[in-house]
Formats: sequence, C-alpha cells, structure tokens
Amino acid sequence: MTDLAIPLFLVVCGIAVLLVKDLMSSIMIFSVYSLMMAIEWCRLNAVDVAITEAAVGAGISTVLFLVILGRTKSVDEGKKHINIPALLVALGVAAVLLYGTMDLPHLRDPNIAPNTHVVTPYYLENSYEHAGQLNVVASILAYFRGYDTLFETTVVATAGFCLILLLRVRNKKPGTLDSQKIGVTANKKTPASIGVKPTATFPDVLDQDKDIIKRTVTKLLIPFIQLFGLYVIVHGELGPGGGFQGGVILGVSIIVYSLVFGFDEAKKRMSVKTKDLLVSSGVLLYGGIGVIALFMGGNYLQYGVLLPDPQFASVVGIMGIEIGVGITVAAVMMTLFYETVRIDAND
Amino acid sequence: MIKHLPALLIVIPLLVAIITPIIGRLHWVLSWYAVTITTFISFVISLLLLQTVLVQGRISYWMSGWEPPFGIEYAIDYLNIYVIIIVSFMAFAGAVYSRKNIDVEIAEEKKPLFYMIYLLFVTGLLGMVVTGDIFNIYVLLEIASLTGYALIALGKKRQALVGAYNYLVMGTVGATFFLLGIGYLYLMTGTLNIADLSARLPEFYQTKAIFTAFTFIVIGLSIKLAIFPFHFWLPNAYAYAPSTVSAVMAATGAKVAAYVLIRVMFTVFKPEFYTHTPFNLQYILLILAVAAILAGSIMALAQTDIKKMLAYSSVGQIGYIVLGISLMSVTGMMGSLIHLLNHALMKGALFFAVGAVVYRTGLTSIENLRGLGKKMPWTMAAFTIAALSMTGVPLTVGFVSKWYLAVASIESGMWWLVPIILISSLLTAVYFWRILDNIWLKPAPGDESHEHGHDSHQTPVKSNDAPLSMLIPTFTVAVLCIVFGVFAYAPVSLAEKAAVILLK
Amino acid sequence: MHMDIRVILTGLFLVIGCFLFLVASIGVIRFPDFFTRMHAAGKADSLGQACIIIGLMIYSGFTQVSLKLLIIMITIFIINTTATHYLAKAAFMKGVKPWMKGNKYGETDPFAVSSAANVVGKKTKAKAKR
Amino acid sequence: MIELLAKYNYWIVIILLTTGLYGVMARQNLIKKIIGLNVFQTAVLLFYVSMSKIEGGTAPILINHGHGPQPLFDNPLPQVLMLTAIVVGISTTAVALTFVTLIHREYGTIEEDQILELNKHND
Repeated sequence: MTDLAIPLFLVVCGIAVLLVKDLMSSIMIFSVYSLMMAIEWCRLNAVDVAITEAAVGAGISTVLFLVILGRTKSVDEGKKHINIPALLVALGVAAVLLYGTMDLPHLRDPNIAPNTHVVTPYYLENSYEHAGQLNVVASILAYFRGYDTLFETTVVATAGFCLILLLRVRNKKPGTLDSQKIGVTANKKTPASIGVKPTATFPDVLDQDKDIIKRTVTKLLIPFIQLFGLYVIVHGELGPGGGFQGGVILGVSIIVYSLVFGFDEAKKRMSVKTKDLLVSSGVLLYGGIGVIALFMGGNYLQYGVLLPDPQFASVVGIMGIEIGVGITVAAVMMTLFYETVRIDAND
Repeated sequence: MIKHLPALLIVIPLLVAIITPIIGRLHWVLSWYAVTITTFISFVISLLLLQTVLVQGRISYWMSGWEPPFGIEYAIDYLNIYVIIIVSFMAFAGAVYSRKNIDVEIAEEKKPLFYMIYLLFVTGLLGMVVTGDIFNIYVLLEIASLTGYALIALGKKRQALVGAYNYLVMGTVGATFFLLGIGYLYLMTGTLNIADLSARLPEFYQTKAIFTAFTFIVIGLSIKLAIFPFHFWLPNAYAYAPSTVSAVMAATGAKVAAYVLIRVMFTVFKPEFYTHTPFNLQYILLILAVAAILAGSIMALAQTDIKKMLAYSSVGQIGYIVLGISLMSVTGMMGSLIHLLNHALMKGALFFAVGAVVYRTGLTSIENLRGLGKKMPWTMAAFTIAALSMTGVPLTVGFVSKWYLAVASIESGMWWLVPIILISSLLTAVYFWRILDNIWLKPAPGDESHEHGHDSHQTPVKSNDAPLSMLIPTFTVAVLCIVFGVFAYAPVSLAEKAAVILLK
Repeated sequence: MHMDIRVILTGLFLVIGCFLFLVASIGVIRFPDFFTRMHAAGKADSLGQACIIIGLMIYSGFTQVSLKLLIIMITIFIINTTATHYLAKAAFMKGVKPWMKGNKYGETDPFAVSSAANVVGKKTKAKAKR
Repeated sequence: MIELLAKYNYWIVIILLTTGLYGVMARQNLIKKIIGLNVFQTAVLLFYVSMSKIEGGTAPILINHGHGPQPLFDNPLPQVLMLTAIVVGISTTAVALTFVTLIHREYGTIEEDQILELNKHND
C-alpha cells in the first residue's frame, strides 16, 4: 500500500497547482510536485532520472519561474471560473486514455513485451563487454542510442542560444528605448481603460548588502558543490550520474555564487563571452568525437574504432561525450539565469 | 565517404550551426556565407543520396555501429529522399533570400544568432525526415519546433510574441501527445525502430491500446501539421514572423509533419490496420480534409493582411494533402505527395514576393499593393505565376496535383469530392484575383492619375525592384512552378515509386 | 527481525526525529505570524533531520553508506540554517512586523497564505474600517 | 479488484494528464499555463518510468564487473528516453518564460484576455 502513498500525494499537488489562486503559491506547490516526482522515481529504481528531475525539475525551473514572476509583478490571477469547453476536451482525452489502458499489461509484470523482446536483454548483456559501463542506463544513453543524446544536448544548447537571441540587449545606447533594440516595436503606455498600469523595472535586489554569514557559508560550500558536480559527471559509468546531472549541479554552483556575491563579482569568475563559447564547445566536443570515429573508419559515433582495444576505446569515448554534455548543460543553466535576470541591469 | 552520406547530411549542418555564432563575432556576413554554403552542401548530398536510392532502393545506415533494433538506424527510401530534396532546396533558397531581407527585420547584433537558429531549424527538419527510429523523430521534432518558436518571435510587431507563445503551447501539447503514443507502442511491442515496429505490430491490431496509440500520434501530428480543427496557431505564427522565416516555414515546416504522418499511417501501421479499427478512420480524415479546404479558402477571403491571407490559404492547401492521404489509394497518395512539392514551391514563391514588398514598402495590407506592378515588375511577375499555379491553371504545377487528386477521388468512388476541389480552386482564384487586380490594373496611389475620389495618401512607394539577392530565389522558385508543371515526369515518377511501396 | 541493541537505538532515534517533524509542521500551521512559523520550521531542519540520519547511521553500522549519511547531515545542517536566517532577514527588511499580544492571526504578515489570511483578514479589516 | 489495483499508476498518470491539459487550456495567466504544461509533461514521464519497473527488480547497474549471474534488473530503456524528455521539457519552459517576459514588456500584462483586448485595439 505504501507504493500508493506518493502517487496520491502527486495527484493532490497536481490539482492544487492549478486550483490555488496565488501565483507564488502555485510555483511553490509545483516545485514540491517535481521533488515528489523525483522521489517517486527513486522508488521505481529510476535513479538517473530522479537526479535529473530533482536538479532540473525542482531546482532550475523553480528558480526560472520565480525570476520571471519577479519581473512581471503579477501576483494574483484574474477572475476564476470553470471553463466548460476546456473541461470537455480534457475529459475526452481522459476517456480515450482509459479506453486504451483496458488491455495494457499489468504494472511491474516481468514478462511484458519490453522485457522479453530482444532489445533490452541485449543491452543488459552487452553493456559491459562493448561499452565498458556498469551503469546500463549510461551505456544506452551514450553508446547504443548516443545519437539521441547528441540531439538532446543540441536542444539544451538551442534553448540557451534562443534566450541570448531574444533577451540579450546590447548595452544601453543613450536615448534608444529598451525594446527598440531587440527589434520589437513597443508602446509602453497601455491604455488606462484596460486598468493595466505599467510596472516599475525589476527592483535591484541583486546588489547585496554586505551580509557576512551568507558570504562565508557560500565561500565554504561552493567548492564542495562543484567537486560533487564533477564527481557526478565522471561517475556516470559506475553508478547513477552523467553529463546532465553533473552539468546542472555545476551550473547551479555558479548561479548561487552570482546570487550571493552579485553580478559583477560573478562576471569576474565567469565572463559572459566565455560562457557563450562553453555552450558551443560542449556540443562541438560531442559531435567532434563522432566525426573522429568517422575518420577512423567506423560509423558516426562508433567509439569502438577510436583505439585498438574496443572496450577501452568506448570507455574513453563515452567519458569524452559525458564531459561535453556536462560543459554545455552547465553553461546553458548559467545562461538561463543570467539572461532572464539581467535584462534591466546594464550589460 | 559515400557510405557515410546519410549521417553527413545532418552532422555537417549541426556542427556548422554550432560554430556560426563564433564565426559571426568577426562579421555577421561570415555566418551568412557559412549557412548558405552548408545548405547548398546538404542539397548536393540529397541529390547524391537520390542517385544511390534510385540504384539501391533503400539505404540503411547504422548510427554508432549497432544493427537496427538495438541502435538508431537511418532508413532512406523513395519517400524520404523526395521530402529531403524539397526541404534542402527551400532551405537553400531561404538562406540566399535572407541576406538582404533580415537587414530590415532584425537588429544588427542578432544576425549571427539568427543564422544559427535558422540552420538548426533546417537540421531539425532534415533529421526528422531521414531517421528510421520513432523516438529520434520526437527529439528532432522538438529541435525543429523550439527553433521555430524563437524564429517567429523575432518578428517586428509585438503580436509576433503572442503568436510564438500560442504556437509553443499548442506545439508542446502536440509533441507530448506524440510522445505518449510512442510510449503505448513501446509498451506493447518493446521496440523503437520503425521497420521492427511495423513487423511486430500486426498481431496487436485488434487491441485497444494500439488504437489509442494511433489516435494520440495522429492528434499530436495534426496539431503540428495544423489540420483544420487544430490550425489556430498557424495564421498568427506565419503572419507576424519575419518574411524569410514564414516563407521557409510555410514551405518546409508543414511538409515534414505531413511526411511523418504518412510514415506513421502507412509504414508503422500497415493499411490493413484500418479495417480493424472500431470506427472508419478514412471518413474522419476525409471530413477533416474537406473542412480544412473549404474553411481555409473562405477565411483567406476575409483577410486584409496579405501574409495572414497566405497563412489561411496554407491551411486550405494542407487540407489537400490530408485529402490525398485519406483516400488510401496509390493515385491518392501520389496526388498528396506531388501536392507536397507544389505547395512548397508555390507558398515559398508567394512569401518570398511578399517579403520583397515588405522590404521595399514595409506594408503588408492588400490596399498598399496597388500599382506595384509598375514599380516592382519582376517580383510581381513571380507573385502572379505562383498565384496562377495556386488556382490550378493548366501547365502549372498546381494543376498536376489537383488532377491526380480528382482522378483518385473518382477511382475510389467518392465523386462528390471533385466539385469540392473545383469550388475551392474557384475561391482561391477569387482571393488571388483581388490582389492581382490591385497590383496590375489599379494605378499607384501616389500617381497623378486622373482617378478622383478619396485616395488615402500613402507614403510614396520607392520606384525600384527588390535587390538581386532577393529576386533570384523568388524568381527561380516561381519558374520551377512552371517547369515541374510542364515536365511533370520527374516528380511524378518518384512520387509513384514512393506511393507503390507505401500502399502495396 | 531480532531485537538487538542496534535496532532499538535506530528505532528510538527515528521516532524522535519524526516527532520533531510533527511538532514543526504543527507549529508552522498554528503560529500567528511569519517569524514564529519560521522559528518552528527551523526546528525540523536542524534537529529533526539530525536524529533521523543518526538513526540510519547506527542502523547501517561502520560502512561507506554511513560516511555518506554523515556528509548529508552536515550539509543540511549548514545550508538549511543559513537559509532560515536569510529568509528571516529578508522578511524583516521587507517590513514584516512581529506579532504583538493584541492583534489577530496573520494580521501583521502581508505575505500570509492568501486563502487563510483573507478569510480572517476581511473580518478584522471590516472592524478596523468602522 | 486486484485487476484494478495492479494498474494504479495508469490512473495516476491519467488524472495528472487531464489536470495538466485543463490547466493549459483554461487558465488565463500565461505563467499558470506553463505550469500546467509542465504538469502535463511530467505525467507522461511518470507513465514511461512506471513502465520500466519490474516486481523485485533492482536498478540496472551491473554487479561484480558484469561477470557472473546478475540479479533481475528493471528495464533501462524508458529511463534513457525520459532523460531526453526532461531536458526537452526544461528547454521549452525556458523559451516559454522568455516569451512571457517579452510579452510583459510589450503589453504590460500577462493575462491572456487583456492581451487579446490590446491586440484588438490597434489591429
């Protein structure tokens, strides 16, 4: 029965997220929801996914939501009413889903198609001989379906570049309106008749007062967080971990640093230009290893041909791409934070 | 290197796209050169692949060296190569066209990043068409959509942002339905490779879960394809995007979604699946297609903004493609595949021409096109050719596909479809004639014409044609509309080979 | 599960830990204003998790797992207490006045969860308006 | 009854999917819509991961260097697919939030009905 406790809690959180009026509380409930989802996945033995969900789902998206909420100043929702057509469509989808689950196999049943069909047993047997990975999830992610992960990293890099493209504004040329520079015509004064008042710019909460406790604790903690991030990246082959989770932890450590010590201090550590370069270099490293495999005579992303001993070659290849993924994800997490918070602060 | 061509078709644009912002730091034109050369290389590679496909029939490339059901496989046959050539050609034309066009529409320091996102958009589309693994289609669908949202949001007007936001919400809901459908398929069969899936699915055709999987995948894809009830995001997205983006997206975006729909409906699910389904899917798709054709044409009539009008007419034309699919006969499939090519060429030429008008005058409402015939003769000539082929005038490419669709509907006994095709062609003729009449026959507002009456005083229109780098792609695409209309053998034979394999 | 001294000790620590969490959550609900609620929540973060982790360490004996548990305990100790401090400081700077004897539940706390406070707040505001 | 109980994870997924979908369609506030979208996506992730669990199976990490008899493992493939889906989800959320910021800068509001009204004003 304990298996049912957390899913029920998830359902309660999911419904509460949408029913609660206040935006701030719905974001808080949403971060609890993703944390509980990560715990549920831990119970279902999907540890890699749980770490990623906790780091990305609960961590980064809550930070993003709060920053954007701070920017847009909208506290309460407008009038609340039950939207009948939307309800009907949602219930229609639910009906089709219910219709579908009638002859789906039982949960936790060992002899359903995915476990008996030739694909998964092959992965379990060949994970160590060919890929040299004890963590089968890492070997599938990096080697058997490595091409998927290349495009996964590209999606992350695209999100980072999209934010730079849309949000980054060249430092304020005197006299030009902020929005003119990003090529979007703006009329700041929305007509009063709609009852919408233009909002003050984002309060400059980022210029920290000199709070000793906060600074010393952060100075104490950041090296360990970064060490842990590197450990998670490199540890991918033996236990749960990998490029994504480690990259997010590294990115978060820089975000905490810039939150506590302010932007100009953080810019000394990690300037904006190097951050953009890092976003590209991670994906280039990943793609480059694939191209090297091409030159060595194998197919694209075939690590076995990189060195004479195929197993050791694939361990080296997979380590390379995990580091590439880690670099890109860390740089993109920092970009997500820098670009959204920094619109009004000058460049 | 010939053996690795399928992989290189995607890897070269991907890696060059990642380098573009770094090159762009020196000078933005370098990133334009990089993008144009890469799209040209992709086009050349697709022609080489066409050659090997014509010889071998089916190419199978094993990613990271693992044989298909275990690793990801690139399977290219006639259908794939047909769509790849369309996508890479239109991407190349768009890249050439964008050089001057984005001067007007995008701020200076944003251009290198624009080219990177544009090239990633093309990579996403090409990747979706080439791959033989159903989850890989989802990942590349996400890349193509994410870059699409960002490109649309670069439009000058503030409605572009709202359009991009709505497109993002609907697109993500669609992609997640697609993911849910894949989950059901995987749960029942245990494999993700398309060839393996289509081999293992027949024994499950009666089960309810597979029918739900099919429903969710088709709903997800029809949101991406903007079939009639799910088309709400398309008009705002195409109307307010920069002209290059709306041209390339109209020409290639919907086509790739149509390709995935065809691939799912005829390769993953064999045609005899449709006899087992509880209610007849063919009629549902047919009704949706007819609704799309009529609604698209009628709504296009009601528009004043020319880009919105072209967007609504796209909804109508997508209805034709779905009509061809729903007839489930070889000729019907041929009609839909040829219409895929035709719509790409026609809509591309139309949006390029409108982009040239925006470049010169900056206005997109239909009244402002008055008298442009004299001022921008070449662009308007291309516009007229494309407009004529949209209405399906013989000797143009529009006529070929409408002909095959009409023949297919008579063959499958649904003769009532032919009048519908004629009516919608008539409607297309009406709303294009309104514009052509404005362009050629009406005098320009600023002229000292003897026309009395309350002429609204527009800003005097500059009296020269679009720059050369915009004119050449516009004109080549328009001329191709006629070339493939007259010498229709090449596309028709390829479409026939693809249709025969799909429906045998 | 034979009842040797290790299992008893673990059980004891776990019970204490859970009791502290229970007390903390009751405190968060019952206390009238921001600072007292923060004070109650602080209890769970520091002592509650310490007891639970010590219990688990006893249970897992002298192995690598208990070393990792020790590191977790120290990290939570440092991070959560600093977070509580910083939250209280931010609230104070934002002008949240502590609850005095006379005023009503959640009256001095502009950030009180909207649903609970509004219900009570309306009554008090109505009274204050008169 | 056992039949019903054995599939409880599907009911959880269905409820969350419906809530998320309703949230996306019904809510006027743009940020609330994105939260609904995330709930919708995480529900599909839960569907995949609950597919990979096997009764009595442990996490798919090979023991004593891959030699010798291995215990019963859960199915690793859905977990790999979900790593991709989570990362895609966060990227879409980040881009969506960028649009919300820009819409707020242009329109001054992020309530959808007010935005439509403002659009009608100068269309």
